[in-house]
Amino acid sequence: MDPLKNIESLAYFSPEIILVVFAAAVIILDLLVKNRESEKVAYLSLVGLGCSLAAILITNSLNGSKEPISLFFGMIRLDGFAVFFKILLLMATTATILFSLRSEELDAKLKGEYYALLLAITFGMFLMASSTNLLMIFISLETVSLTSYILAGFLTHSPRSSEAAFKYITYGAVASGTMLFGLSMLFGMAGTGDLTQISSQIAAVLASGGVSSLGVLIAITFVLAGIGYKIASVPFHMWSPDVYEGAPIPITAFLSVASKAAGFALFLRFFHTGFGTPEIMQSIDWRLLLAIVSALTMTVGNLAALPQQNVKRLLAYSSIAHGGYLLMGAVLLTPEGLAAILFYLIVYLFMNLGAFYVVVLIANEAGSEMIDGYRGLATRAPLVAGAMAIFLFSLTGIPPLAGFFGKWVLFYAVIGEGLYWLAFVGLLNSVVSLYYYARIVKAMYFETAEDPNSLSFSNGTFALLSVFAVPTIFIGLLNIFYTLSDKITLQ
Amino acid sequence: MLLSLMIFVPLLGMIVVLLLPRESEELIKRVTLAFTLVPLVIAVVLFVSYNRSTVGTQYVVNVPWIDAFNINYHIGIDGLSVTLLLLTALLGPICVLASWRNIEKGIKAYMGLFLLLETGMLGFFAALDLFLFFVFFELTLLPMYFLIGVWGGPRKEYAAIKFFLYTLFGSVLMLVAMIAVYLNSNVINGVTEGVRTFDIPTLISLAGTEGHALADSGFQMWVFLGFFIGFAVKVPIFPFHTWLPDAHVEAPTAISVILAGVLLKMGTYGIVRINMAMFPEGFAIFTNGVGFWGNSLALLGFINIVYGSFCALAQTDFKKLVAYSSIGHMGFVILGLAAGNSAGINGAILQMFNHGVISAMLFLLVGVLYDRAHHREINGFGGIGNKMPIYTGITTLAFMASLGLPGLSGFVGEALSLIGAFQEFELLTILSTIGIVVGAAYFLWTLQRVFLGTLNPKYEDLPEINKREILTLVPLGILTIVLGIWPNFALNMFSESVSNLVNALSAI
Amino acid sequence: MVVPLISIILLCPLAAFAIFALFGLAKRSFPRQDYLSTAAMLVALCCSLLLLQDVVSNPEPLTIEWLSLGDISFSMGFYLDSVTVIMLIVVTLVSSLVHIFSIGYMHGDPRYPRFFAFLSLFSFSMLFLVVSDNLLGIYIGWELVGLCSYLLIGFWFEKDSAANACKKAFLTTRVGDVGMFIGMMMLFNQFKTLSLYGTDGIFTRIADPVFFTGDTAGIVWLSIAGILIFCGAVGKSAQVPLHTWLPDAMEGPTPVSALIHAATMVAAGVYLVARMFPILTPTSSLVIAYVGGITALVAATIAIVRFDIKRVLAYSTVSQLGYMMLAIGAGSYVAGLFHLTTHAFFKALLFLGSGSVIHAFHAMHAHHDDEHTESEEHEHDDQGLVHDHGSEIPPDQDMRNMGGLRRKMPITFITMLVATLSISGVPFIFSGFWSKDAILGGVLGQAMASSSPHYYILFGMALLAAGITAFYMFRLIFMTFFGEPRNQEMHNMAHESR
Amino acid sequence: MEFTLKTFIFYGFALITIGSALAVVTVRNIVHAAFALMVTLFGVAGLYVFLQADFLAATQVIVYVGGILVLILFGVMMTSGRLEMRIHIERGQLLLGGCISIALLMLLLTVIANTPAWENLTDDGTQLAPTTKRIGELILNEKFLLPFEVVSVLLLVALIGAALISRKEVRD
Amino acid sequence: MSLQHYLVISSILFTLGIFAVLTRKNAISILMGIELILNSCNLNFVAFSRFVTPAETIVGSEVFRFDGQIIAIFGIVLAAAEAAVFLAIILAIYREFGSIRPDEVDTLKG
Repeated sequence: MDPLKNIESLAYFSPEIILVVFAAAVIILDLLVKNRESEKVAYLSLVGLGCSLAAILITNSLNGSKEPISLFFGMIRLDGFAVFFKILLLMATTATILFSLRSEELDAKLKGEYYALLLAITFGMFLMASSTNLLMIFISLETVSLTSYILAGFLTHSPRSSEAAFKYITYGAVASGTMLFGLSMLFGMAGTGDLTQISSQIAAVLASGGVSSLGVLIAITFVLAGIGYKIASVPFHMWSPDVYEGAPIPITAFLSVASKAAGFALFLRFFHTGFGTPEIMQSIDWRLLLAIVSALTMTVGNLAALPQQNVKRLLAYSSIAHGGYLLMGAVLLTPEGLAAILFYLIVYLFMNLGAFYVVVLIANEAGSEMIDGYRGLATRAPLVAGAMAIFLFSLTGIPPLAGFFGKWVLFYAVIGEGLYWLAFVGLLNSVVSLYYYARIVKAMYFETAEDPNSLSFSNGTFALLSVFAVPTIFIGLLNIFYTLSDKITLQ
Repeated sequence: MLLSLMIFVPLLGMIVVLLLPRESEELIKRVTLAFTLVPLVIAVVLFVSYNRSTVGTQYVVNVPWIDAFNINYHIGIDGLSVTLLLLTALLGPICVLASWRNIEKGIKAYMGLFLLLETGMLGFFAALDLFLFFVFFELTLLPMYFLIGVWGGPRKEYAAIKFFLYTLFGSVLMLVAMIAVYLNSNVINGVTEGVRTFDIPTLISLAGTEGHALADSGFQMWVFLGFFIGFAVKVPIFPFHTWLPDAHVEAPTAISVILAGVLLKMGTYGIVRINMAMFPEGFAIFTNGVGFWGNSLALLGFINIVYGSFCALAQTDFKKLVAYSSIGHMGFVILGLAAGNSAGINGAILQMFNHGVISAMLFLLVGVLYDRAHHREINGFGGIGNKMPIYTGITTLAFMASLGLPGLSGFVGEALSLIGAFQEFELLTILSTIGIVVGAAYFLWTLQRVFLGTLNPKYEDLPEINKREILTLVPLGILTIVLGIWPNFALNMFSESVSNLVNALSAI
Repeated sequence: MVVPLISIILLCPLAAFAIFALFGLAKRSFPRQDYLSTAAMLVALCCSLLLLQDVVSNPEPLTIEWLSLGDISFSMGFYLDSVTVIMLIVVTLVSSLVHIFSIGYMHGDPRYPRFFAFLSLFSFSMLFLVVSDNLLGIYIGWELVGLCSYLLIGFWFEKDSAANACKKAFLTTRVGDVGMFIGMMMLFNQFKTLSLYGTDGIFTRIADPVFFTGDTAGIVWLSIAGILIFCGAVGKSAQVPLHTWLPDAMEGPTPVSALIHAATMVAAGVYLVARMFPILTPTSSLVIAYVGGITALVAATIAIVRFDIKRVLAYSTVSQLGYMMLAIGAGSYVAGLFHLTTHAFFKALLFLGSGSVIHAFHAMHAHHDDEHTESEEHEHDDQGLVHDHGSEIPPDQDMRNMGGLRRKMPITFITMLVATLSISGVPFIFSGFWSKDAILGGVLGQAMASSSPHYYILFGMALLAAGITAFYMFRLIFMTFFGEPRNQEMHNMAHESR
Repeated sequence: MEFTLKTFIFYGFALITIGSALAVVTVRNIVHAAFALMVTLFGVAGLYVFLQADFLAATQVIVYVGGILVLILFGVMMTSGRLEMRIHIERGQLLLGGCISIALLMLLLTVIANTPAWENLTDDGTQLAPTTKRIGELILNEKFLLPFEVVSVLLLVALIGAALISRKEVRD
Repeated sequence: MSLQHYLVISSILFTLGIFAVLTRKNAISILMGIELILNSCNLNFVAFSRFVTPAETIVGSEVFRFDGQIIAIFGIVLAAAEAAVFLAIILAIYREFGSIRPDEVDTLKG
């Protein structure tokens, strides 16, 4: 189908429009309500997210043929892949807003701007998941990045939040600049910015000898700097521990899940649609490069996580490692690999957000982000400790928790392509990761607290906790989530 | 249906226990006991009603689970699994009874985790789908980790994480091998056709099909290794054994019982069920192949026997001694399995069951002593035979069974394993008999140091073993004697399945 | 009649033990365990005597399948020939006597019922060993008697020496047993069965000339298997080099020494080798004969220099067992078994007699033990009692404390003298002469027949050992019963057993 | 290539651009660096003119020189307490950075040299039409409407964010 | 004045930008380096637009080559936005730490 023109596209663009409208509405409402009632703003933004979800479902059903549609002259594309990520991102944002409502660290700061920024960044991520044009890719990435910088530095009275923002933007700006340079090179080689055409164009010039494979590889590497930065892959991961540690916990959770998911959406679309064709693969096998990056990413993430004392920082490294696992799937270019990534992202969403939620709760109640602060949690707050243990073991990949099934589909896909070495590295990393996750469990269960008073939480807290914990237990055991990804392809 | 009920009743029990109020400890214990008795009853029913004359699996349930990977909830029992199910189900209530008084904190969580553990173990022995098999295999890890880590001894954290890491390392290799098997399960003569499968019986028959990718001996060798290392950690086979003494020493009594009684058997069961049945070519490479690796499996068995026995001899911690003796005794299992003939395999399986019973007794006995004296230093006792005659009597029975005294069950398994192994590896088997002598040495020495000689004045008032403790020991003691006198009682459960296996192995 | 009789013989002692064990679990004991066990033994004795009339020359074994594993199976069964029945009678008779003796001897011991239970278990195991028709059954009985020996030697386990001795006994015999087990495995590997008799039995097949058609390799492994099986006997029958446990085993109560370590268990080794005679090749026979000869000589020489009355008897036992082995090694296994039977009686007699002597001194011993601790440095304490600290001989067993007892204990004296004359082989009226003569004759005959120098050497060793035997036995008699009392106080208190 | 006035001017612009950029990264005084940057930006604008991108050249001057550079100068003044605003440079880091940069440059030049598709594309002197109107159409009505709208959101976010972060917090 | 001239210039600018980021110990200098990088990218785009992309012809002889140019326009806008946020963060940093040297703003460590 030909790309739709601007006005025709608007209907399919409604989820994004709703987000922007609500972002504006949130800002306006913020001016109207008193400081005490700032929760209303949060609820409004939740409504916005809900409307957006409804719009996604409606537009999806509007498109009866389920064929991918190109919108706005091919700037973005609406397909199952994009829809999947949009829903995933909406869930992550919803969770983040709920976390923020309960986070004492953000309490004084909860202004309309905060929620507006969250809506805006979701908007940017939607675009990341659906961009099919080099310019759109860059703009959406920048939208997300800029908003992330602001959110990371949102606690202006906290030095470490500012520091996080500073490091984030320093690394981020260089990375995006590098990426833009790479994009310009690709643009110069292909003569077009349209991702769908780039593939055939580059293949043509490669075949005619107009471009050396080295040149394409360098360009890809430059682009990878930007995307790799977003998904925190080695060697563009340096920012992430500092930023994760410094940023407010809900934002850390958001960055580690949503930002990473959006990054992977972009990554997959860019590499699969743009450079995954057999013609290109013939001359440039960038997969080996990525496989090595993937192996390094998980190894570095896991090894660096081992000695950490700060749970937030530990989870930051853990999320680097998980990025590495996900990259394995991205290397493959097979439907199995794609399905594995999608499934893993669902699982990762629940278990990682759940873990961060517990971090929020403990930071609120026990006032500590350090592992020592988790001592004796099993007796002080048995349910929270139990949920945390579930999340952590799921992150490790222990059956019957969902994390295991996520890893299972990933390794299955990897081995299916014959990359035994990569699977081995990944699996050994899982074993290593057990050690540091278990340290938190050890503190919670095997050690006794200095302050034996039990912590009390509201029923809402437990409800939200179970929203994450229950899927973490059951997703893998149910049939439906495996078949879900059958419908989503990138070709 | 009966089988599924048996597997999931403990899980249901866990939920029930978790819903009970934390304060009503007696109620929790009773409920747990009830929920562990149900599987026992079912296991006995299965054991009795199992048709011993046929080879195939019985009580089969096969329903789709994860369609995307053609994973089924496929369970069923053959003679081997029903025997181990009985063992597991028997140890369940015994362990609950053994935990009755000496678990001081968090009884609710303890019992809940224990029930979860039992589901994992029962499911493992009944699973006939490779994926399900793996999931159940791993399902035992989590509860075990907590049970050791929370209720363990002074170095519990270290022991728990070591146990966890070792086993996880092994299962990771297993996972790779499992995926490889799955991926090759629809490749015949280089052509991919049909759907892939995890179904163990199907895979076994495919692996015997000429030209099938699974039947390729090079492939089988690697896959065999993957699975083998996974199971070897669990057994544990030297050099993957170092987690075991730590775990045993730190774990509470009942958990040691489960660990030695059932968890170690999971490793050897896996070797029989997967490695030998599915990869006979690979098995042949490591048992009667050529070159350096030719006899490696038997060699490992031998090392286990001798190393375990000598280490046990050097221990002064009662529990550690029993733990090392476990390593030694599992060596006989490996040796018997490596023989690959009917005497060897039957002996090995019988030894699995017997060791389950006997080591359970030993750990219970250690626990009884520890509860009274609060230490386990062998040299710190002496002469208590006079104070605790019944305890001494039962201990002597257990020791004698463990050191392979004829007339008690330990002998039959050991002897059959050795007789089988001798037909294949004469020298190694002869050398392995060192283990018998050393086994007698450390047990007798322990008996002497703890029970004989003059009474250590510290233990003037040592109370005799109580009724509840006797109740936990008597069923095991009876089994030890009955199986020693009439081993066919267990052997004819699985001898048909084994001869089937032997035929398959000898066809290579 | 055979099956019920054998069943009764086996079950009676077993039941006696089982009753003890069941009561034990309930933390009490059967009211009269002593009478129960003794009665069980007497019943077994009567049944054994009844069996005498059922013995046929070449009987079929009575078997049931014990284990079947597809291609292989193990059976359990009984085999009754004259040898078996003789052994049955010996065992039950000696055992009954020991039971009766123990009722008085062990009276007042805190673990009195347990003693009888263990005796019953021992008797059962021994009988099981004797009647089994296959190696596996023999091995099972074999190990069980080892266990009972362990339990009985360590009966007074509060004594560290007893605790050490029982462990030593079990371990040492275990070493031999492992050898036997390997031998069994070798035989199983060849014959795919462990049954000895019957159409598929090892003996039947080995007698088949087809089996050894010029196959020297076959002979070699059979020799090795024979020697390995003999290893078991080396352990149990205390042959050199595994003989060290037997003297230590005298730490057990004297009835135990009489029953197990003189009459029955140690003889089991001889019985085993005699049973396995058909598979012995010339090479293995020679090895057996040498081990037996060396044992006979070495043990006899050691016995000369001992002062502990029970140890002298123990070394004497070892020496006599060596004799029996020598006989079997020389091919005259009938002579060996004959000597076994005679030895069982006269050695039991000697042990019980010595027990009587020791019992007579026992009260003294208890009295002295209290003071003993304060004066450990002295060779002779103030009352002139010899305390040999080096070898830790209990004073009531030290012959240096005895002497002149023939007037005090005439009955004991006469019975022991008779037994001594018998063991020394005084011609014509004593059983020991006939059996020893048969052995010496057998060895000489073998030497002439095979014309190999080995058997001449062995014959010489046997003669020498016989001489030494007479010497140390009379030394024992003279030190104990003749001369002047070396310790007047103890002498005064001595009396006949009641 | 003919050495005409046009080429002379081109090389002049190129040299000014590169030279001033070099100054930006080497000068020790931050204000000097800022002014050097201004020169660079002008130089790039000049190059845009050579590429016949008239609207872009104007934008470059207005946005960069008029906006960003002023912003940077504000930043300099607000953060540097003293007039002597020296930039600290470590020798080791300088060396390392230099090596990396030179390697990078070599890599890029290799790529440029090894890309035949980019060779021999000289300015044919075709006079292109003025671009402003067409750019307006493209951005506001045609292909680039979506990016334009998205960028407006982005600018809004940047506006809010910058205000939020830089404002003085009243601590309570 | 071939394409390669422009490419070489932009490559040098890019490299100098990277060099500044790597060596300068002042947040604002780093920002300047980033601006250099972005300028080099824009120059690339415009140059490619001029030489490589196919021309679109509207109404007779008027010839336009646009895509790259418009990307460059957006590039400039994004650079401006980024600079604004960057400077805002620099101000915040200066307020909290009294310094804008990256090596002094480094309290978060593993």
